[in-house]
Amino acid sequence: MRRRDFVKATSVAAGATLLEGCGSPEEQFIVQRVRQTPELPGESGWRFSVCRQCAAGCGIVVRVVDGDAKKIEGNQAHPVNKGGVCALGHSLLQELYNPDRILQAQRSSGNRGSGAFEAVAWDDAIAQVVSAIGAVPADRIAIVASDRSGLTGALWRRFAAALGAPAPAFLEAPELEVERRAAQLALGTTDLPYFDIANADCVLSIGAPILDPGRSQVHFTRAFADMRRARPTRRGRFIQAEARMSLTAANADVWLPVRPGTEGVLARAIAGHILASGSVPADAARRYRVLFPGDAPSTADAATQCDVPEERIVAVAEELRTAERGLVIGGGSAAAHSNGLANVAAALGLNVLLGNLGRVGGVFAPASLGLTRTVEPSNPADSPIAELAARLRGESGEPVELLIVADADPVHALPAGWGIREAIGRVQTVIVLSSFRDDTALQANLILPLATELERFEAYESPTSAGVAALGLAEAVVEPMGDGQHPADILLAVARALPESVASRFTWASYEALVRARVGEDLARMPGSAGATASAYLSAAIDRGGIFGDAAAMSAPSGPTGAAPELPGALSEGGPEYAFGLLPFASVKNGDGRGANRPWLQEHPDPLSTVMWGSWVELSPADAAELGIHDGDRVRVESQTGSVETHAVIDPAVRPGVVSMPLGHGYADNGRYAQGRGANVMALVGAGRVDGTTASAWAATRVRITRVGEGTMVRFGRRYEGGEPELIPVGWAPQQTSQLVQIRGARV
Amino acid sequence: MTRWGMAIDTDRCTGCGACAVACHAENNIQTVGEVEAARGRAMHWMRIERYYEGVFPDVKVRFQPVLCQQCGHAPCEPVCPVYATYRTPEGLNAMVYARCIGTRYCANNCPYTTRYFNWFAPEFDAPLERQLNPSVSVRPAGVMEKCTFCVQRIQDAQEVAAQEEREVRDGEIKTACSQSCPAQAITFGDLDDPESLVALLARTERTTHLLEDLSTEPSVIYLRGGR
Amino acid sequence: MALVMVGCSDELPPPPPQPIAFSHSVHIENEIECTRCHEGVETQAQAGLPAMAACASCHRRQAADHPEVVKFMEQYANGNGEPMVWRKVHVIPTSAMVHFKHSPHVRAGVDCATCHGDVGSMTVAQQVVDVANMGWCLDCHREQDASIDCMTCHH
Amino acid sequence: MSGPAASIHEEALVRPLSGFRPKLFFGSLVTGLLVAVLFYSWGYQIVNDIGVAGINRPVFWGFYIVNFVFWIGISHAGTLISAILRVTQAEWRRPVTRCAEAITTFALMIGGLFPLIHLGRPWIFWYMIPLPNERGIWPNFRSPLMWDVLAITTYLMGSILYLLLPMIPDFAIIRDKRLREYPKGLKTLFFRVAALGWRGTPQQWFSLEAGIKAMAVVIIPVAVSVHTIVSWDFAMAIQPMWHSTIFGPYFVVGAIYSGVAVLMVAMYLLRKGLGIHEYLSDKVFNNLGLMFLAFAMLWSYFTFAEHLTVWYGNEHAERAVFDGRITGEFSGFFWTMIIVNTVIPLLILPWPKGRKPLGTAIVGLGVLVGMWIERYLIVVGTLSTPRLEYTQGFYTPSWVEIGILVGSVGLFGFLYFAFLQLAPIVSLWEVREGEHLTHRAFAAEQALRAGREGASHG
Amino acid sequence: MADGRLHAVFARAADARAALQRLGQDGVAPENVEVRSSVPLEHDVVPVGATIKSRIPWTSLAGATVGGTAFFLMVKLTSEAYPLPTGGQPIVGLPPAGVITFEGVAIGAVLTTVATVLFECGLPGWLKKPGPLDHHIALDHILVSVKCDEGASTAWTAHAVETARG
Repeated sequence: MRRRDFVKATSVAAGATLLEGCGSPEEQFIVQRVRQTPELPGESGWRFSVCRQCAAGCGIVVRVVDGDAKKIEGNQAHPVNKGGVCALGHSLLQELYNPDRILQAQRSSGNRGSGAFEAVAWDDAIAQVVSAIGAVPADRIAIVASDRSGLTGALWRRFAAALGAPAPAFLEAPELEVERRAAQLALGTTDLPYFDIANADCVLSIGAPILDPGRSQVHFTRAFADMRRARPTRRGRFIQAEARMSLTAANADVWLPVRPGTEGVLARAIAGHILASGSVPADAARRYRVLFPGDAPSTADAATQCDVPEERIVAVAEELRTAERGLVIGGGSAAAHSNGLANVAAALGLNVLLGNLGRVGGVFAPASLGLTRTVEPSNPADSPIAELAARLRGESGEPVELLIVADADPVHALPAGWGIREAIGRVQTVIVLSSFRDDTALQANLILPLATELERFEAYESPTSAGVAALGLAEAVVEPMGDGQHPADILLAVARALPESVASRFTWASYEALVRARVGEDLARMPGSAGATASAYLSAAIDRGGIFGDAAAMSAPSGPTGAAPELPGALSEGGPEYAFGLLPFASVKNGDGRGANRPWLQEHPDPLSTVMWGSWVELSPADAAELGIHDGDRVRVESQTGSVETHAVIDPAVRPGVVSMPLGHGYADNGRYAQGRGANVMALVGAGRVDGTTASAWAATRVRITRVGEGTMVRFGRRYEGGEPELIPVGWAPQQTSQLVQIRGARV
Repeated sequence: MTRWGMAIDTDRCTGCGACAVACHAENNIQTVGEVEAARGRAMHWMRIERYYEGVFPDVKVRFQPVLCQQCGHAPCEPVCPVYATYRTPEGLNAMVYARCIGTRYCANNCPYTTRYFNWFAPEFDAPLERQLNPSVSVRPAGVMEKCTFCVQRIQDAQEVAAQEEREVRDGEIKTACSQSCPAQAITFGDLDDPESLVALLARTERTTHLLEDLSTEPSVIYLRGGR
Repeated sequence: MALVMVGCSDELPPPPPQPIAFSHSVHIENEIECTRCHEGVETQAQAGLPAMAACASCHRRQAADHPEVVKFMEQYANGNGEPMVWRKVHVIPTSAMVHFKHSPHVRAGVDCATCHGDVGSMTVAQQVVDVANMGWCLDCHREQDASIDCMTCHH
Repeated sequence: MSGPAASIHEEALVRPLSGFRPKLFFGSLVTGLLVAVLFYSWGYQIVNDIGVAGINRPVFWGFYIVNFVFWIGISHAGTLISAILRVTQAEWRRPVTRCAEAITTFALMIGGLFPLIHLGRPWIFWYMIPLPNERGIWPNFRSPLMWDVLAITTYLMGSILYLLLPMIPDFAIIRDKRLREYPKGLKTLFFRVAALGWRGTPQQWFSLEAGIKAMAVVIIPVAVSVHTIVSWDFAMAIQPMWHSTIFGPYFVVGAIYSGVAVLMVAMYLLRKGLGIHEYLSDKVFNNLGLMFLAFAMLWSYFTFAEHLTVWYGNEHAERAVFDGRITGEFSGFFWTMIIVNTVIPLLILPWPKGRKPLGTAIVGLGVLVGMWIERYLIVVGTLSTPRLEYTQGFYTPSWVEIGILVGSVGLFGFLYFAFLQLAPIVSLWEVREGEHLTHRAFAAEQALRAGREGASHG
Repeated sequence: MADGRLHAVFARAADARAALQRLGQDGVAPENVEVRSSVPLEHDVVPVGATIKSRIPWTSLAGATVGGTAFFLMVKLTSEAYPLPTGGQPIVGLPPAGVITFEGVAIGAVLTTVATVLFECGLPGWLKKPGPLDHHIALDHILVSVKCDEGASTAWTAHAVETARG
């Protein structure tokens, strides 16, 4: 009996009326599909695909029932994720079936930026792009794209070159540029090297957020777990030197909460200690001196500068030195200070001293199939995104009259100090390839929706994170929901409609044709291709989810190539009235914002703060007490650049004087689950750049915090009240006990 | 006999929470929205509990994945007045939604607080409902729910094995959480099969249970960290 | 309240109206096996319907001038890929939260007619057994020594 | 012309049964509105799902179960007290039993409503009833909730019969009166039917009194079992500060304590409202006040014992709940409870002057509030502090829950006002019997004296 | 009298007793005499020759036994007739069965007690007509009514009652 009948029954108080509800069971239907499908009705089909939710490019398997995608699991064969999937990857299904997803091309109706759009036919939209490109001088076109290292990125480079436009700018995590540059200096690799964490015995991470999302969370999580538990006789140790208690730091065996911007000093002091111990081979020491000719600071100096006890620095240095397989990695917020390049170079340089280049549990050169070689024009230089921002602001270079943004949200992701949000309004025509009305799409004249990776042919080569080359290769898993296409297919369609000079350089019928052609051309270089025809090789690859290189091909990086910049003190924006250093971070909740419009992720508690459905700022108990802020209060966070309001989380693991806020919140629209929820931390970040690079120094902003009033913060776990003992329900490592352990929490 | 069990290696677990989202996707768990979540009604059959230990700078974080412990002596079972929750012959702590009248007594009596209640009927904004797993019921309002050890996967694997006229192999069944775990911290299997990986892990000296002193005899085993 | 319990299981619903007057008996007379169309019945939860293309492949020639076949072919050819939507004859209400699987029943040797009646002699498929009656399911499960664990079906 | 015991005061008792009584009408109206609030709130909850209540995870039980325990506690006012008094043949019970038993019956009805209100799917509550069915399923008799269902059904049935049985002769008295005064009135017909054709023959009296005695004996253990079982709803759960052996007697004592409290308040109001000082005399208040005092001390003792063991044992999870009460989130509630349940009664009730009607009524009102708080502390205090601290929660009632609480008080008042208009609130025949006994005793004494005097003179 | 009964009203129990004794001496059968009062009277204010007894504690005990047994059987046997899989745990253990049996005992005792009272009192007896002097009972008088078959005896009985009252 259903509720309505019950209401009726209780109101009439007569048993006879109850019978009505039973007579007609709810009607149900059986749908007879038109054509045969590989699966029977109701049968589960498992299809390979490639996750494109972050740059890692994990291999996934999708369960499809009656044409609908139901569940995402990891492809065991894919070397990046080895069967694992992260939270963001699972939620891809909620992008596919998102109620607010754009399914048809949209043209701005009314004022741009007002959010008013009307649907246009797909062919009309392509024609509009073509005419927009024809209407402006080629040097006044600007392109922002994603997939810097992949085939799509290469296609954009080729496209820009064919048009005669400036090279495209690629939107990626800004510290990656710093890390690449540092790796080039310290290790001599052209791209990010591969760190064999799984086989290391002691890993020192200078700020590298390997277990946090954004890099290759699944791969490194597995490597981290294997480092600890996959070997019967040894359990690797992980030491994290980072100002913030990130997810990585939370899992580390040792956490060194250094003062932000002094990570390089720590690394140099450790290097000094190791060198002084005399156990470093002369050759390694000599190579290290190429990188850092000067003398290293003493551990005592470092202790003062980093605000970490000297004996702990010495202990870490000793542990690293004596470990059979020591490994040092660096990046993250350490790379995002004005001295970030020096910080990371100092960290990576330690590997030279440890002599682990090309050794098991050490550092390896990046591996790639090199498919982009012939797609790229001869000059592969990209426009730094900072340069593009300057063009948009009209401060340098040619002004921008046509801006094409492909699968990226620069308005949301770039520092407010760069002024993109204001400048984009002055661009005549903005064309955005996006499936959601994110902050950039809202400014568009024309939005061309994208197909999710489940609805399109996908080929994506993971950057170096797996150590071996890995090209995920998959056909569409489900029927497309709308008109959206792969960005490369949109590019090819536009290019074909452009004048002959451009069109002739894009002869591929589709992205799929391009990939098949490239693999065919390079078949001899492909792993395991001996004796196979191109089509057989490709179909075998698609049947296992991609082309995967083997570990035997891993090679050692060459070593230091030049002197790193000596360590300047970190500069930060904001005078003494801005009392706190601000550290933005990516939470597994929303990632960089990609997960913002997915209910699963919005309701997913952040692992540390346990906040759901909104943004927050993490404060130390001492600072909170001084400011009179209680957990959950609404606070205003102000920098020289901007100001936002959010909720305060009091967290005993926050370094006093440092606050941190998650990325990916505070969208103007971006769908019903994201709209107006939380605040965008990038609105606070200033224009500063990392010295020696063009990357944003996003960790160099100082803020002040004032209490606004009481607030209701949505939390899953218990709030931290300070001073109370927390009962840990089962024993953990250091206590070596299975008894109940009662631990005193921090005092406020 | 079969007794399904799970081993969770807390030394491998990094608290990333992929398991929790995998569980949402597999089991049609509703997302309740900001307002309801603020009232403490968010549902995560699998949750990662976070505990702080110590004072800055010597503060440590401990992650503890907590799901229904599928107790051998489940406190939730005897208190249900209508037999909506009981122990199955395969050692699962079953929850029969159709039978549940919503006294919420079982949830009160669960020392692990792993039972979740449907305060309102779930809503899936179209076309999100196309993702719903057809093998799992969408629970109506007024009904208790909790981790089932992905019973639909167990049944599917048993069905396939029966069609192929063989026994279910160890490792053939993976719960959604264990499948997705990037750290491979979760192992699922038959505790009564001495050859199974989970039984092997259960015999190690790292084995411990959550709130052991309550003698609920959980089927979930935690492997504690350390060397 | 006792009234409710008695009241529900009285009468079986009449056969629902279908888009095409499909006759099982004609197909059985022409010696088409049940499993040829209901392919999933031995391996899947759902017995399933054949794709319209499968029907069309025969009916291009067979009984092509039968008015109902004409109706079907019209929908197949000019329906813009719209599927044919049939009404379920045997309905277990979703509120029961039951996940019925055909394959284990077929494997256990349960005759189709046990639940579906002698469909082969029906021109219009009609419910002859109240499949939504849990007691009916249970009686058979007990007789056959099949699982009577609630979670086997309700999950 | 009037009989020996049908005193002039009886008029005050019979008066509400006929004609228009503004006080009663007004009271019924106000409480009737509150009843509307109750059913509106409940209906709103059924239509919009249980989520409109403020309960959440981990506080799965809130106001509804608090109210349930509270009302079941209140129900120990009557049947148990009157049964104890009847069994012990306390003469001063005679004016008290009826109004106390009525409290029991109505409070039980309301209390029994709350488990239904608190269900997530109340439309299938009959799954709890052991009806043979084709589904092959059966209620789980291991569940304390099933014990509750049975115990409350038994107690309610017993209480209703225990209330009605002694009312039959009274209905007959009124019937006989009204048949002469208003032979055709509708109410007359009601009393004719209600009196079941009682004639008052010696055999009938004999059977009735035997029956009442037997029921009094049966009902005492039932009443004890009811609240014990209610306490077992909690004590069977392994939650901190619920899992306690003391809970059975603790709850029974608390129930009687709140029962006496509500009786004091009700008697005070009846005495004032109906002007029946002769029946609900100061002596009655004094005697009940002594009983009240005894239970105040007993309850305080149990409360102390309960908390002392927890404090001394210092088990972590229990200690968390304990701290929440003593110094934490719930300390305001806890100390209010201690003041109104222990401090005030022990300050006022020991003094004869304190046991005057007004004094006991004020104490009673306080104890009612205090006992409600006690249940709130037990239910919410424990649930919001589960063993895994990560899942700690909080609870704020919604308007629906508050509406239902207020409405339940209204329903109680409404039923009571209706009862006042349908039956004499003091048992006429029992009071008369008491007076007869007094007369008889007096006569016997006179005769004895006379005999002695005769003997001494002779 | 029209209905063939004679009614007499007494204010004091002693008077009523005297009248009853007189009636008894005069050989009026006890079943023809009805005594009615609004309070229970002493045990000797009964028609001479009438026996007053109740089976109450015994029927209550019997009811209790039956109720307890029934509930115990319901729990033990019926729940075994519905054998739900419980993973080897008892469907109902003995202690819960005890609790339920106890309630059965109580419910049986209560119901049989009330049933016995109603049966012994001949209730409900709505069909019996009220007499003209019934309102005296309401005033706490004692009514003695005697059934009179013939005219002669009627006059004789009236005399007897008069005498007693005098």
